[in-house]
Amino acid sequence: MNEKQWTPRIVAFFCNWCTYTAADLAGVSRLKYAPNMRVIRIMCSGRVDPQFILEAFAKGADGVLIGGCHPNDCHYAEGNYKMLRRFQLLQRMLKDMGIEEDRLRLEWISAAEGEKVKTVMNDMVAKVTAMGPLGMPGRFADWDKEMEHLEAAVATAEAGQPAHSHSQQEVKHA
Amino acid sequence: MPKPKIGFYWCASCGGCEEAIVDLAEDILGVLDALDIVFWPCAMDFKRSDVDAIPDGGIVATFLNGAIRTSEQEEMAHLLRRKSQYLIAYGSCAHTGGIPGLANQFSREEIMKWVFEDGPSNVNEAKVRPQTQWTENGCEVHLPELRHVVRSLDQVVPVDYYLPGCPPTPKLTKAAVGALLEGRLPAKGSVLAPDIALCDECPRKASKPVNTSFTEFKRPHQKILDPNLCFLAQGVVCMGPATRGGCEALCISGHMPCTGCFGGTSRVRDQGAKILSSLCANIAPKEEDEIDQVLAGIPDPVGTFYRYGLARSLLRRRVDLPAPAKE
Amino acid sequence: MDLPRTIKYEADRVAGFGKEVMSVPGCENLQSCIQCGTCSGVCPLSIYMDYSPRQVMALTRSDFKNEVLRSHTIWLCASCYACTVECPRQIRITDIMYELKQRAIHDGIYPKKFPIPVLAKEFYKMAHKQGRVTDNWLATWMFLKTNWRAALGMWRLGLGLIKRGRFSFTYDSIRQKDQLARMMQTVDNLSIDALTDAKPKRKASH
Amino acid sequence: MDNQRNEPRIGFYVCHCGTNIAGMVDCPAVAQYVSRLPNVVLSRDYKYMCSDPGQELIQQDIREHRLNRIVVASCSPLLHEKTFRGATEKGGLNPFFFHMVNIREHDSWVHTDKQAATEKAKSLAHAAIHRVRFHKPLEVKQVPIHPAVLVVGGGIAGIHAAMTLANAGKKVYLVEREPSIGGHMAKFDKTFPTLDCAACILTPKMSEVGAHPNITLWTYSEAMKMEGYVGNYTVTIRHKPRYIIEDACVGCLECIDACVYKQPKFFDEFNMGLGKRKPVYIPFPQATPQVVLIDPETCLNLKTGKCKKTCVEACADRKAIDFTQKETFSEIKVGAIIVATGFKSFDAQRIPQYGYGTYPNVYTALEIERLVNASGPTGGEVVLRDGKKPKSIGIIHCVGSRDHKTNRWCSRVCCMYSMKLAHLLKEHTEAEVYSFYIDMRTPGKGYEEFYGKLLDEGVQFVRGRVGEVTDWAFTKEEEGKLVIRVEDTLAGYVRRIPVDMVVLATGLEPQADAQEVRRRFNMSCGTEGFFLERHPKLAPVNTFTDGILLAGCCQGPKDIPDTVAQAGAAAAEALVLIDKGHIEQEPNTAFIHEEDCSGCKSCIPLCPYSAILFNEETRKAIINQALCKGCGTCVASCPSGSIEQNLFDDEEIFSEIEGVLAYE
Amino acid sequence: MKYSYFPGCSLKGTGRSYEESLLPVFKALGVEMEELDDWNCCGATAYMAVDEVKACVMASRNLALAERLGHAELLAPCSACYLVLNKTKHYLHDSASVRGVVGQALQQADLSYSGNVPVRHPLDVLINEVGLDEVKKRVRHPLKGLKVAPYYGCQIVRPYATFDDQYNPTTLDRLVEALGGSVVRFPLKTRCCGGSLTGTLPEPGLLCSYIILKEALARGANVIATLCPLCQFNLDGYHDKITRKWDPVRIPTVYFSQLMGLAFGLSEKEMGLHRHFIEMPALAASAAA
Repeated sequence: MNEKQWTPRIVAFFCNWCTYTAADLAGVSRLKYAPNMRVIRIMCSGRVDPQFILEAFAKGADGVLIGGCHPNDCHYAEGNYKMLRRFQLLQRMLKDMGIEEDRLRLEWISAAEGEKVKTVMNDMVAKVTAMGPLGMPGRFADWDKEMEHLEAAVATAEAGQPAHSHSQQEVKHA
Repeated sequence: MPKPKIGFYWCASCGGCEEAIVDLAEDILGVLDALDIVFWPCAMDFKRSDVDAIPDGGIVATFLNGAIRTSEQEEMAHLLRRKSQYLIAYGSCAHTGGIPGLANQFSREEIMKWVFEDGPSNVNEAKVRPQTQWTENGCEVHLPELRHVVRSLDQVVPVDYYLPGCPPTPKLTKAAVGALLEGRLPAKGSVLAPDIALCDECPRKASKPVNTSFTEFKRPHQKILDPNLCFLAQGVVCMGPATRGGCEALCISGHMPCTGCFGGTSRVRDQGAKILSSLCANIAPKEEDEIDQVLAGIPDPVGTFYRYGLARSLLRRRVDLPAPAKE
Repeated sequence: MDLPRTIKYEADRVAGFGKEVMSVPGCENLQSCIQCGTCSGVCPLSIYMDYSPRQVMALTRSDFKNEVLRSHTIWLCASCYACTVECPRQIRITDIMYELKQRAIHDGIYPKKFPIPVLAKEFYKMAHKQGRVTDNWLATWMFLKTNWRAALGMWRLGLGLIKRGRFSFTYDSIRQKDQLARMMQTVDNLSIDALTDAKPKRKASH
Repeated sequence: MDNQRNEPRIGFYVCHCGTNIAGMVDCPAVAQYVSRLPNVVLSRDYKYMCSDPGQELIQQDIREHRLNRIVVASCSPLLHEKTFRGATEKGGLNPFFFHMVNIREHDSWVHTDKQAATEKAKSLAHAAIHRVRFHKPLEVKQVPIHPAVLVVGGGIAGIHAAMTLANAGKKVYLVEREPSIGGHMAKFDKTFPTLDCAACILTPKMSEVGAHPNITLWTYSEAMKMEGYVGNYTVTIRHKPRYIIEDACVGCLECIDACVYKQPKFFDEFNMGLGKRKPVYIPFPQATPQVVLIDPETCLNLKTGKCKKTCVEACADRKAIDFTQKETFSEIKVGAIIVATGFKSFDAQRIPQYGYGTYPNVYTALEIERLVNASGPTGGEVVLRDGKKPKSIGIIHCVGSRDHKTNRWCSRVCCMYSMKLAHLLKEHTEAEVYSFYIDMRTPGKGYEEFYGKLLDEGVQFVRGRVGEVTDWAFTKEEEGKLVIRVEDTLAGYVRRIPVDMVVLATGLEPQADAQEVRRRFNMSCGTEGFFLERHPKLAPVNTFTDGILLAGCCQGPKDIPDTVAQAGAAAAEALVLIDKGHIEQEPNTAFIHEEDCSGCKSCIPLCPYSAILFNEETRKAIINQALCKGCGTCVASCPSGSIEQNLFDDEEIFSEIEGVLAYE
Repeated sequence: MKYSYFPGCSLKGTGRSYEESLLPVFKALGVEMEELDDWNCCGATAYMAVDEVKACVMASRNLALAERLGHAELLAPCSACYLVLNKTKHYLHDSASVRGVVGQALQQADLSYSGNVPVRHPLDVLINEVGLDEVKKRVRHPLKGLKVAPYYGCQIVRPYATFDDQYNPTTLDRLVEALGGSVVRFPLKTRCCGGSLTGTLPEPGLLCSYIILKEALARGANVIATLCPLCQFNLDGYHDKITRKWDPVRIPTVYFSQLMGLAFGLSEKEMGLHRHFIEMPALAASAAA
C-alpha cells in the first residue's frame, strides 16, 4: 500500500453465532461502514486468546475489536464472560505497556444488531484514527536501529566468511 | 586429541548463573576432565584478546548468560557467536531478557535519571552521569554505551540452545553438557528442559481442586499460606501452569509460588498472555465491577506475568517509549 | 377563458434543493417519508394551508423549491410540534418548516405583504438590537409594515392592554447590548466551513 | 492421499457474484495479488463460484494442478461453506482443506470506496492463504438421533406441524400453554379472502390432534428448559394445575352449570372480555381437549376454602375435580424441536391518540372478530357497548405497524383482515364503513380480487393515516360521535369524519416472553424481536441452532396459508433430520495432547458441556470428543498451549492475523 | 431550594401577571428564584425562522449566564422559552459545529457553557420537587366548585416532553385537584392555541383559540388554566373578535400560579387578575365558600 494517507488497520475477532452473523446482516442490509476492519471468525469470543490480541498489535494492528454474544446469550453458555474477564485485565495491562485503552474494545453484538456492527465499526475507526497509528512493527525497527552500527561492522568483518550469516530472525519483526 | 574448548560469559545479569556453574560442585571437575575452558572472565583471568586469538568456530560451545543491555555486551555476543560452534543462552536473562528486561518499561533517560539523580540513596549534586568517552591525563577512556532496549540473546545473534531458569539448575546444566559431549543434541533452537508445564512435577499438584473459581487474588505476603496446598487454590498467583517444568519445583518446595523463570512451553508465544488468559477465565464473578475487584489483587500485571520474559514477549517494550534516535 | 396548466416539467425543479434540505441535521429523515398524511391529519392549521404539510414534504423531496418557498404552509406552521411527535417515520417536520422559512427569507421568496415573515424579521431585528422583545411594539411595527388598516382594527386591543397595564411604552433592552452585538458579529465572521455539518449555507441575512 | 501431506499447493478463486462483489471489488486485481503469494499454484476470478460450472472448476483444478488446498473468496461461510467443502471433496481432497473468505457481506456490500474494498479483499484473501497452509484433514463425526419431535405452541402452525409429523409415523409432543389448542385462529370468524368459516376448517384438525395416537398433547403446559444438542435434546415440561383430572373429565360441562356462581361474571380471555365466564369453565365450545379447568384466581374454594363445591357434587362418580392438584413436571427426549409460539396482538393503548381504552366505542380488530362471530358473546350481532347498532364505522389500518415509534414493520395481514372485517361489518350492520389505509397491500392469491370486491361493495377507502380519534365536536353532526381526523391524501383534503364505531387494525408483534423463549431454545431474535431464521431465503424455518425449527408468526407476521406452508416445511426439515438416523457434527472439537498436558486443571471448569475430565491415573486432562461443541474457550485458556482445536487452531489463527495485516 | 429564573420577554410585557403571581406563590412554598442578570430574548419561534444558529447563540447566552450564576437548574415559565432553551441544549449536544460556533460567540462575552444546566418548567418543579403535599398544606381557600379545563398548550409537552406525558399530560390536572378545584376531561389540552398567528393572520389563529374556548365551555368548565403567556393572551384577549366571527365564548383563562395564589389566600389584585380581559366572577364566590 502506498503511504498516501494513513488509515487504521483494525483486527476484529467475531464469534460465529452472534457478531459474525450480525456483520453478515449488516451486509445483507447494505449498511455502509468504514473499510478498516478485518474480521477473523471464531466460534466463540471465549476462543480469543490474549496472545492473538498481542500478536495482532505486534504485527501492525492499530486496534483490536472483539465481538461476542450479549451476556446470558452465549451460544456456549458462558464463553463471553470468560472473554470479558480476560479483557478487563488485558486492557489494564496494555495501558501499563503504553497502549491506549480505546485500542482494544469488547462489544456484545447479537445476530440481530447489524446496525450496531456499523456503529461500533465506525466509532472505533474514528477513535483509532484520532489516536493515530500504533505502528508496532515500525517501532520495533526503530528500537533495533541502535544495533545497526555494530551489525554493519560485523558484516564487514565477516565478509567472505561463511561461518554465520547473521540474519536475525528475532530482531527483524517487521 | 585436544579436549573440546568451551567458554562462559556474562552480560546483563546478577551473577547467579555463574554461581550456578560453580554449584555443579565436584561435578565441575568432570567437566574439566572432558573440556577445556578457554574463556570465563568471571572465574579466570581471560582477556578479550584471548578470544580474538581463537579461530572462528574454535570454541565448541559458549554458555552465555545475561541479557544484552550495553554495546559491549552486544559486541561480545557477536564475537562469541563467531568463535563458537554452539552458542547457548544460559539462564532466564539470556533466554528471555530476565529481570533486567523489566527495564523495558522505562526509557533510558528515566532510568539514568533515577539511578544517578533521583534515587533516594544518591548523593550526586552535580548530577554527573557516566560518559561513554572522556580524556583523563591525556588518555582516552571508553565506557560501553547503555542501550535503550534490553534484549534477549537471540534478539541480537542466533542462538543454538537455551538453558532456562533463574538460574538453570545444576541438573539441567549437567544434562546439557553431557548431551553436548555425547553429541545427543536435539534440534537447533530447542530449550534444554522438559516441554511440559511445572504442574506436572509440582509436589502440590494433587491438592489443586478442579474448580479454582477465583474470588480474590492475594500476594504471598498478604496471607498465611498452607504449605501443602496448591497456591492457586489459595488465591495466590502461581505461574506454574504457564511455565516450563524441569526446575524440580524448587520455589514451591521453598514455599514460594512459581514466578515463571523457565518461560513458557514451546507451544506458547507469550507466557504472560497465557497465564492471564487462564487465570481470568477462572474468575468467579460475572459483573464488570466485581471482576475488577477480584483483578485488583493483581496490581502489576506486567511485573507479575512478565517478570522474566518482558524483553522476549510479543510487545517487547512499553510501546510509547521513544525510539533511541528520538530520545 | 385562460386555463392554468398544472403539469410540471423537469425545468420547474431546482435540482439539488431537496438533497440540500435533507442534509441539514434534523432534516435527514425526510428521505424516508411514506406520504401517509399523519402530519396533515394532526396539524391544527392544515385547514388553511395551500399545500398540506405532507405535500410540502413531497414537494421538497422532489426539488420543487419555488412552490415550497412560496407556499403559505411554512408560514402558517405555528410550531406546535404535533406533526413531529406523531410522524411514524420520525421526521422532524417542524424543524424542516423552520429550515424552509429560513431559506425563504434568505432567498427573498415569500409574499411581500404576507405578515408572518415580516413579523419574523421584525422580531429578529428587535431581539438582535435590543436583546429583548417588547411584544406590543413588535405588533405595532408589523402592522405598520404590512397593513396599517389592520393596525387600526387592533386599537381596541391596544387600548385594553394599556388600561390593564400590560402595554410597555418603552423598549425593553439588555444592558450589555454591545456584548450581544459582538457575539453576533462572531457568528457572522465565522467561515461557512465552520458550519458544514449544521447550517451548510448562509451567513445571517437581513 | 500423499498429495495432501506434501507442501501446500493452493488454489484460489475469487467470485464476482455477478456484480454483487465485482461492482465494488476489483476481482481480477485480487486474483492477481493472490497469485504472487507463497504456495499459491493457481489464482482465478470467476463470475459465479457457487454455480455448477464454478464448483466443477474447482474439482477439475484439483485434479489437473494437483492442488491440495482450496480458498474461495465469495460470500459468507454461513451461506456456502458447505457447498465449497463439497466441491473440494468431490475433487478428491479432504473437505477441510478448504477455507472461505467473506468478501460480500463483509466487504462489497458494506463499503463505498472501490479501492479500499479491493484492498480489504486482498488482505482477507491473504489471511486465508496463510491459514489454509495449516489445515489438516478431518473426519466428520456422526451422532445418532432421537426420533421424537417436540412442537411448542398449539396454534394453527403447531397443529399442522404436529399432524404432518404424526401422520408420517413420528412420535410428537405438542405443548400449548393455554388450556386449549387453537391459538388466534380459533378466535376468528371467517378467513380471508375466501371467507371460509375459521372454526369449520380448524375444529376438525384440532380434534384430530387430540385423538392422534402418535401425538401426546399437553395443554396448559410449558416447555421450560432445554438441554443437549441436535438429535438429543432433553426438555422439561411444566404442567400447570387445572384442578381437573384430565383423563377423568368427559367434557359434559355439568360442573359449570352447577357452579355456585349462577351467572358468569369473570373476564373471559377468549372473548377479549366482551363476554363473561365462571371460575370453572371451558375456554370455548370446540376447545381441545374437551376438558374444563378451574381458575384459582376466581374459584371460591381455591381462594377461601369456603364453598359448597356444587361442582364436585355434579361431577359425582367421575371424580374429575381435584382441588389438591399441584404443578408437575415431565422430562422428554426429542431429536428436534419446532417452535411455533405465535404472536401477540399490538396493545392499542400504546397509541393514545386513537382513544382505545378512553372511548368505549373504539375496538381492536380481535374484539370485532369475536363480535361478528356467531358463537361470540353477542351471538354474532354487532352492537356498540350501549347495545345500539353502529351506523358508521371507521377501520384504521397500521395501528402499531409501519410506525417507528412502535413497530417499524408491516404486519402483513392487517390490510386483508381489515377488508374482511369491513365486509363482515357491512354485512352485519349495513353501516357506512370507512377504511383508512396508508398503502393497500394485497399480495396473495385472490387477495387483490378481494379488494376489488370490497370496492364494489361500497366501502369508503380513504388513503391517509389517521391523525386522531376524538370526541370533541366542531359541527352539529359530529356531536355524540367519534371524530376521525385524517388527510385524504388522494383527494388532497383534510377531513373530519364522524363515526359510531372505530376499529383499530392492530399489528402483530412478538410474544411478550419471546426473549425468554429465545434463550430457552438457544435461538436468536431479529431486531424487531421475532425469532431469527438461519437464512431469510435458503433456510427460512431453520435457526442457528441445529434441530430447532420455526413455524408461523413467531418468526414474523404471516397469514394462515403461509403459516401452514411454513409449518409443513418445518415438519419436513424435522423429518429430514430424524429419518437420516444420525447427524453429522462439525469436527471443530478441541483435543489435548497427553504428553504436553501438565494436569493443571485450569481448563476443566471452563467447559460448558463438562466435556473435559481429569484422568486420575495419568493425572492429565482429556476431552470427550462426543461432548465437545468446539467453542475453543479451553484452547484459549490452556496456560501451556497444550490444547488444540480443529479448524481454529492457534497456528491457523496466528497466520490469519498475520495475513490480514499484510500490506501489499 | 434555589433556582435561576429566566422570565423571558412576555413575563415583563403582556404576560406580567404570570410573573406577578408566580413569584409570591413560589416564595410561599419556599422556592427561591434568582433572576438571571441581564438575560436576553431566548431566540424564540419567530427568531428561529430567520436564523437558527443565531437563535442558538441567543439561547446559549442565557444558559451560560445561568451556569455562571451557579444554581443547579434554570426555571423558564414561558413555554416558548422552555422549548427554545431545551432545543438549544439538544443542538449543542448533537452538533459539534453548532457547539463550536456557540463556543466562539460565548468567548466574545467571556462566557462559557458546559451543557450542564437543566432547563425546567415551574410546573415540573412544583409537582416533582416541591410535591403536591406541600401545596395542599398551604391551601387556605380551596377552589371548591370551580370547574377547570386544564390547558397545557403545545410546546411544554412537545417535542421535548420530559416531565409529563405528551398525549395526555396530567400534572396540571393534579395540581388543580390539589387546590380543591375539579377538572373537566378536556381532549384539547395540548392543542395549539394559534400561537403567534393570532396577531398576524387573525382568521386561522382565532379559530384555534375559538375551538379551545368553545370546547372548554361545552365540557362545563368555568375557567381555563394555562401555563404559557402566549396561550393566555390568545384565549383571553380576543373574545370580542371571536364573538363577532362565530359565537360568544366567554370564559376566563388564568395561569396555574394565579389559581394557586387564590387558593393560598392571596388577593385577585396581588395575582394580577385585574390585568386580564375576562374576569372571574364565579371564582370569588366559590373560593369564599
